[in-house]
Amino acid sequence: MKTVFEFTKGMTREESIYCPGCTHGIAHRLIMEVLDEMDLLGETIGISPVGCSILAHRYMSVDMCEAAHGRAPAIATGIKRVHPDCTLFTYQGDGDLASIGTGEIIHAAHRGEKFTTFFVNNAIYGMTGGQMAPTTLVGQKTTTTQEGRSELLCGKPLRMAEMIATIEGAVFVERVSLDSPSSIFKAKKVFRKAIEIQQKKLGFGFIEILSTCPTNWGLSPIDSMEWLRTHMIPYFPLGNFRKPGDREMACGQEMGAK
Amino acid sequence: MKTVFEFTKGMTREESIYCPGCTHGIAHRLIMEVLDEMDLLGETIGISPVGCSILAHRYMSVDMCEAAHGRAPAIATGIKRVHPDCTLFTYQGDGDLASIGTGEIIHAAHRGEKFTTFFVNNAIYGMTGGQMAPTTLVGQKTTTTQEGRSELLCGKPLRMAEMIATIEGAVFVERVSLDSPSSIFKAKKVFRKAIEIQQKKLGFGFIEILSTCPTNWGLSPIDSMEWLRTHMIPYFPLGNFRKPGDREMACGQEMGAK
Amino acid sequence: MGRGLVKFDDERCKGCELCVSVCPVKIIRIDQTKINTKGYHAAGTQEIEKCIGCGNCATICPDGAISVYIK
Amino acid sequence: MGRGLVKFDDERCKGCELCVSVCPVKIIRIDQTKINTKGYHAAGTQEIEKCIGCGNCATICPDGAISVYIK
Amino acid sequence: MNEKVLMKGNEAFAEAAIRYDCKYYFGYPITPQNEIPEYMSRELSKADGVFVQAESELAAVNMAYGASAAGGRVMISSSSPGFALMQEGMSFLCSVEAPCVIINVSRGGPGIGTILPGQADYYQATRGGGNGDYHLIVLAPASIQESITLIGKAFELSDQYRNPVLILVDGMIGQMMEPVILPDYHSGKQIDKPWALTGTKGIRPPNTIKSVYLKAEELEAWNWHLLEKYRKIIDCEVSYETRNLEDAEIVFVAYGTTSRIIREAMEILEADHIRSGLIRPISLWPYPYQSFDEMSSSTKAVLVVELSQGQMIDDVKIGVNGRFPVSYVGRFGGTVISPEEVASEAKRILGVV
Amino acid sequence: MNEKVLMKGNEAFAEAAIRYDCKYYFGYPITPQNEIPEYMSRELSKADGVFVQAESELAAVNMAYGASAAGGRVMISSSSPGFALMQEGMSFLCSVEAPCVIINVSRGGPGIGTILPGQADYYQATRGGGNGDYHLIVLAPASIQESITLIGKAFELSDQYRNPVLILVDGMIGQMMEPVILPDYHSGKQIDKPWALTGTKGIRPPNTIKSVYLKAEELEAWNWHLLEKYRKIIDCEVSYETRNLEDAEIVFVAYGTTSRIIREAMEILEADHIRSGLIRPISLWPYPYQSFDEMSSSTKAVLVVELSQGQMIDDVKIGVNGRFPVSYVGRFGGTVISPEEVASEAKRILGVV
Amino acid sequence: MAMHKLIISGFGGQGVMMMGQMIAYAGMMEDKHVTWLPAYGPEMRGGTANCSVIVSDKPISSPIISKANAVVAMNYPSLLKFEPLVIPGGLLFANTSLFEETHFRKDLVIVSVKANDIAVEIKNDKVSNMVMLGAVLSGTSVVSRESLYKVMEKVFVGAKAKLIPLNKLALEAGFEIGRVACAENFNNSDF
Amino acid sequence: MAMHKLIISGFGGQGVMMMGQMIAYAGMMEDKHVTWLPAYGPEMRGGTANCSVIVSDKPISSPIISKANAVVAMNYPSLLKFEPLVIPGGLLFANTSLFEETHFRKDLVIVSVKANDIAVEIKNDKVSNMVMLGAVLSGTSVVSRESLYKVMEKVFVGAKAKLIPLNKLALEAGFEIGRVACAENFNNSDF
Ligand SMILES: Cc1ncc(C[n+]2csc(CCOP(=O)(O)OP(=O)(O)O)c2C)c(N)n1
Ligand SMILES: Cc1ncc(C[n+]2csc(CCOP(=O)(O)OP(=O)(O)O)c2C)c(N)n1
Ligand code: SF4
Ligand code: SF4
Ligand code: SF4
Ligand code: SF4
Ligand code: SF4
Ligand code: SF4
Ligand SMILES: [Mg+2]
Ligand SMILES: [Mg+2]
Repeated sequence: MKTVFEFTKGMTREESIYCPGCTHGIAHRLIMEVLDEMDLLGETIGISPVGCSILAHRYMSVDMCEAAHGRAPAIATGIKRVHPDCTLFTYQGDGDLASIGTGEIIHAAHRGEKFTTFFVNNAIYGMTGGQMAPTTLVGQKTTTTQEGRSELLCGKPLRMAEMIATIEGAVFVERVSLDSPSSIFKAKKVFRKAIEIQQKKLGFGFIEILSTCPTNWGLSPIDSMEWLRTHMIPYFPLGNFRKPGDREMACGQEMGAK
Repeated sequence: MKTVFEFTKGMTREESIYCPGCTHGIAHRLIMEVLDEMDLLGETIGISPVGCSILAHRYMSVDMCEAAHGRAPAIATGIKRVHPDCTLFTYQGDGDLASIGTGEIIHAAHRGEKFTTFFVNNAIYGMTGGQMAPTTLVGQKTTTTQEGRSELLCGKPLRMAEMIATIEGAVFVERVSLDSPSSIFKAKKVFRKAIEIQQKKLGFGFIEILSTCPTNWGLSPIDSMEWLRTHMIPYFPLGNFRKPGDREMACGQEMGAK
Repeated sequence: MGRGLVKFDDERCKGCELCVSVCPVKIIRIDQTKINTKGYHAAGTQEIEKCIGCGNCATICPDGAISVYIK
Repeated sequence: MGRGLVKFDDERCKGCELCVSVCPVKIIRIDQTKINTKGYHAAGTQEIEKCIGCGNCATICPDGAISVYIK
Repeated sequence: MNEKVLMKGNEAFAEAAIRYDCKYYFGYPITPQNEIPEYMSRELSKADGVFVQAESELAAVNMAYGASAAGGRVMISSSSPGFALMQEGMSFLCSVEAPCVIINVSRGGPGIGTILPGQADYYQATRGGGNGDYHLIVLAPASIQESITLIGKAFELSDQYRNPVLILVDGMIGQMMEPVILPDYHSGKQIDKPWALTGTKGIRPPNTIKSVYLKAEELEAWNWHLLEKYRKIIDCEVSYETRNLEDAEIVFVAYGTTSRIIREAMEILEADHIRSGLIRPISLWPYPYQSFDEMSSSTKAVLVVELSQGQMIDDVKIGVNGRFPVSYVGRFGGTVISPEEVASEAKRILGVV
Repeated sequence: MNEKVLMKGNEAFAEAAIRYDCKYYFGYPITPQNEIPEYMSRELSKADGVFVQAESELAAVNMAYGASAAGGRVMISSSSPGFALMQEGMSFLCSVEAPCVIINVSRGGPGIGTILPGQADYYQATRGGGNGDYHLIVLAPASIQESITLIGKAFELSDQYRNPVLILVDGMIGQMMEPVILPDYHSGKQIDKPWALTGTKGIRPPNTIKSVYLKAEELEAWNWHLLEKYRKIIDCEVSYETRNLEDAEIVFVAYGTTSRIIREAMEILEADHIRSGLIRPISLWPYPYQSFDEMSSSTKAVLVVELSQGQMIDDVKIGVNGRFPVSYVGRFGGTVISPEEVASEAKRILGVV
Repeated sequence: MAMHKLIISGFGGQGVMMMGQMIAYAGMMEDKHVTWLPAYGPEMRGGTANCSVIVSDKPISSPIISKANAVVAMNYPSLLKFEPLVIPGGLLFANTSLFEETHFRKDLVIVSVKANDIAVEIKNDKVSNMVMLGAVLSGTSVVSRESLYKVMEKVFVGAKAKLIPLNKLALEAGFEIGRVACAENFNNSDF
Repeated sequence: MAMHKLIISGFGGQGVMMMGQMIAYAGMMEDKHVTWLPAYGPEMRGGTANCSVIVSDKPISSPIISKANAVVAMNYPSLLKFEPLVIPGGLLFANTSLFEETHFRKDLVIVSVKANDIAVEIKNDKVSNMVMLGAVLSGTSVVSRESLYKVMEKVFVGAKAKLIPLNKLALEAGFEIGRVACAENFNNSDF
């Protein structure tokens, strides 16, 4: 009998408090599968954010610490100085990373910190009950945009991957999605690549993971996956935005020429 | 007798405490000239930063307030809500805007705030005595990079204009320089355009102004201008990065296609 | 195509139905009669003999409730 | 080209020499003999009749110490 | 008078602010106060106001500063760690004399802690973590109704003294529903703000709002100005409630949520023929030190009850000034003390077991 | 013993830290402490350490947390408003028990204020602006030499109690040069940190460093653990210096810079045959309340001298507990009080004019 | 005694918050002191919801309930969580549409209500909460049926007004069940 | 009295900080209590620099000088700023290479030193600060010449050691000027 799929030993057996169908569980598992397959569990340190995944350390079977809201990249910076050879990741939501923690993530990229950030973009503040995030789509209803996000009042959503890709120190930037088994397979490959690049100490790695929040979107898990495909992906295009060896400054120079 | 140049009444007659040859004085004057010529002095509110230009309000003859270090864009956001029709600007250094105030500037752009930011990039922390800024060039000596900024330890400098230009709400983004009379003329035109765009309430306007800090660079004012030309401009290319009417998302979409 | 074997851990299942939606042979159902201690109706297979062992269900399960084998 | 007239406000001048460096007809010098109350040697013109009134000097002066007119 | 309505604390705070003519609200989500920004995002624009969701608490407090500097009536709110991030802002607001009302719906700490109720932000509120000499006016209501009243007062004091005013409540008051009577619309007293940034319109010299003073003498003079203001506030704005001080054997000192629990504890003691009294500070700064002068010679002990490890006890000791023994009982970390626990601690102290 | 050297305060702090085996420093520029990061940027790598210039004070304190969580010996430094921005971080560090040494080279406030010396960060240091119940150990040296000693002690206490330790000095001590004797290299005592994040190496279960406690009971239990630690620190780590308490008519209470000025004031008074004494708290938390028990019946008054509007006076009142009249004199906003001013205030209080 | 302490719990979407609020609202209309407190906390993740309601003749100190006179469990996880909080001799309202009537504590008065089944009978699954509410009213007399009808008129306004008859029907059905269940072994007036 | 309070001021680049530090260093070597405090503050903008030095037999309370025994003004703006701080009868060392010897306070002992001119004579403009330092030593005897030479040997090490003779020369020159200037109207020993 061949094993097609067994729950990775990178995860504890602790049952999660996530809502039914929440993709945080998938993202967690993929990271830990990759680390397990690369035999890095014993070398890994992770940081859970303030957000629904605040208890990620309960589920992931590696050394971990909690971060104050938004500060995980600064904490990672400190950890990497002490253990330059460890495998280090932050796991952050869109409120945590793209709002309160903007400065920390930009400057981790700026310094070319040698760790990997898994950025879970579910277009909403999950933990606090569904407020607008910087990645909330125009028209999307949240508890602080009850008529739908207005471009006039709140602007258009931030595309973090694109922004981070303008920073020299961010050597690997890619956006993936978790909406289907095939997307999940692709995502896992990207995760693996990011960890490999970290091992080579080339610079900062950033993976934006399009995710769902069935509870605060007010949709069933299945409908949430569909909404992700039909609404999020068109605005947040999947793909690689930066990889080692890309011409310096993919974006700016070109525009500077105008 | 025709007047070619007289000191604008947009400036007070207060003598500045800037070091000899510091371009802050030029930047101040240009802004106030534009506002004066557009007859906006009575409608304008400005915000001085924490940095050498902390006393900008002493020199500029308009209503102004001080900001805590880095927070000017948030303050401007508050002011604009109370006076949506005023002409509003922040004036910020590279430590203020590109380091501690990263979150505030990114999110002012994200919301598409209807004010104008003058970003004085002199590649150093002037006021505190010459520490490395996020825009300090690789190899540049500062009091915290006494052997010159190391790419390995500190990354490559942040290009703020390029980064801000990836944000939808930033409808006008341009980089200018103050190194010569002709650059100064060009800069002034750009300042004017930015204020006009603000008046049309199209979104956030961002002008990066390449500047000097003779004192902390350890160069004469004249040599500083030369250094700006030969070292800064090659890394921080001048030009427009975003203007109203540009295709949505100048940078990201293209890359997303990869 | 081989013959798949799928095991569900009822206690971990939250009845989200994501596995249901991705099974190419549509053999997964939520069992409305079973209820686990967390209060959820758990997923399970009908006609397991149709399973092709593709692993889709386990891949998308957010709660690690599924294991897949090929006999 | 018209004939320029340049006025320096000695008290505002900080002797930075930027004006010196941009005058196309090279008529601006720092006067090492004068010293203002801030302790700086102030700039001034020699051979003012050569001034073309281009305004370069005033444009680059960070301290608003220069006015330029054309007669 | 308006009709009694059943409202959630947080929503009542928001609605009260609107009725007291708050026009600008800036906030960042944090439990247990999210209903405030949510309510404001929905209702403030209907009252001609503006809601902005800030990118962080730092941004929120600085947006508030901007709107205040521009002459607007502003409120912000947060919960414990979010308020911690505003400490530089608090010092700054005080230094530039920017009026502003802040609500801290506090939780159990330290660090991230829990979102359940706590009173361990007393130091944070009354001593602050900003730099330099400054004071927030701090008001601590014990019910939703009182919160409404104090929010109105907060806007008034804030404008009058040009100083931020903090309303310190906890998650319990923020989350619960109680029947309340709301004030009328436009209940807010307005005053002129000639110092505000409006643009000169060419008719007055520029207004400058500044915090930096390069010369020590200037800064000291400015500090004297502030100190005189603080002294005036101390003279005029102390507020507190007392019960049964005349013949109490033991006097409880408690504010907010805890003071409600004390009332039940007092009943338990009364049933056991033990006379107890209560001092309930309403203004935490300025602190009602003088309330302790009202204590009688029948009193044998003072018992401070807090949902913290004992923070207000400092002020109680200063107020009591050695005249009575002072002790403390409390629970913390999101747990709420019961009236029974309080009563039995009182009995222990009095030696009646 | 090493040779006497002439060193600037800030540089001596940095060099001392290196010699006590500090290996990680994170900082953001702010006057009057810039020589610390500058020195560290130059010298720390030579001692096998790492310097990182953080993008902000928020980032700095969180980098420190990361390095500390990873088992490193860490120092950060800032000045008043920069430290205000670290308040959330301080509460967090205490909640997760992360050792760390922080230096606040304080300035005149509030707000941006001035970079000249001030002692108005006493509340900020001892009461904090973070949320919840937590305490920093706070040490206040009065000279560069004492700073060096206390930095060494700070690292030890910090590791021993797993708690941040704050060194509170002001711009004067940070900027001046005085002759000092430095400790030897590797003077830092090291202890095991089995709790640190290192990667499990497959040989132990994962370590978790956490601040959040979803359940009130868990958080309360954790708070009890912390409270017991704080009580132990209060029992063991109080430190202070006294002078002439036996026969002083007036007792000064002052720390840091101000205590130096008092010594001169005491000489002036002595010349006028007025006996004065001094209590100089060295640990500001835990506060040396017991020092006031050493006062004698000859004492008529206690005079607190601060470069603030009077902040430590709270603790003095708590310590004195009504036994003597307590008053305050001070200057603030960057001005430094003179010995003459202190002496004449003392005379005024004693009624000798 | 004149202090009712109720915990009402179930899945999100079952209308448990609404039940609690209606009781509190009715209490207010009867000029009683009332408090309502939602469970707020991370336990919201996972979709369970609950609230605590106190209705009393005298001012209420804390709205937090550590010992409840009655608990309503609209689903099984709620039963597990809140049954232990009922005082001995207190009431347990169990929605036995969703779980078996087994293993209940022996020292409680059990009111078993097949709320969903009854709601379906009335032709609307959505009103299962009203069925249960009816049972709670007759079981505890925390507030009167009349007050609750008044509340309905305040709550269901505009387009929703047409829902009143349906809701009344549901409430009546539940009330009857509660009455019967409590009749023998429980005396309302001393609760 | 045994407490010397000096303020030394000039342009950045004139070596005024160094002058102050050398005095403090020499004081330390004489086992005196010493403090040195740079002007730190926004007044740094504009290129002026100054420091305060105290050398004393007993512990020094505050290094801040509000009343100076002596002020060194290496340029004109410094003169304007610090002349007012000298105590009546105190010393003013004025670098009259850079400004005219007019308008000085009448109640001070003026030591006029053309420091730059003399330095140029010694063939190195850079040592104008050493010239002035020499004058200060003879004018105030704050520390001995011998101590200062020892300091030089500690400070100018390695490649810089070859600068010692030049600096000594400059110091001597200044010392002589100070001696002459102070000879008649000033008694060092009671300063
Ligand atoms: C300083 C601070 N501000 C605010 C909060 C409240 N808070 C907790 S989680 C969160 C955001 C959660 O959203 P996101 O980061 O998108 O994560 P998600 O829950 O969606 O996975 C916020 C604002 C906090 N804990 N600390
Ligand atoms: C919270 C806080 N952190 C740090 C400082 C110290 N500080 C003052 S100005 C400044 C940076 C100045 O650099 P920049 O913004 O580039 O302006 P410049 O002086 O170069 O014009 C810093 C870090 C401060 N005042 N407040
Ligand atoms: S609230 Fe949203 S993000 Fe959080 S656990 Fe539930 S579904 Fe997931
Ligand atoms: S330090 Fe630099 S930026 Fe500041 S005033 Fe001087 S030259 Fe200008
Ligand atoms: S392994 Fe594939 S075929 Fe078998 S149950 Fe799962 S999804 Fe269906
Ligand atoms: S995906 Fe997993 S949790 Fe969801 S229903 Fe299927 S087995 Fe259950
Ligand atoms: S106006 Fe032109 S020509 Fe005349 S002095 Fe100035 S720079 Fe020279
Ligand atoms: S540019 Fe202005 S300040 Fe500089 S030397 Fe010329 S006149 Fe003087
Ligand atoms: Mg999110
Ligand atoms: Mg700069």
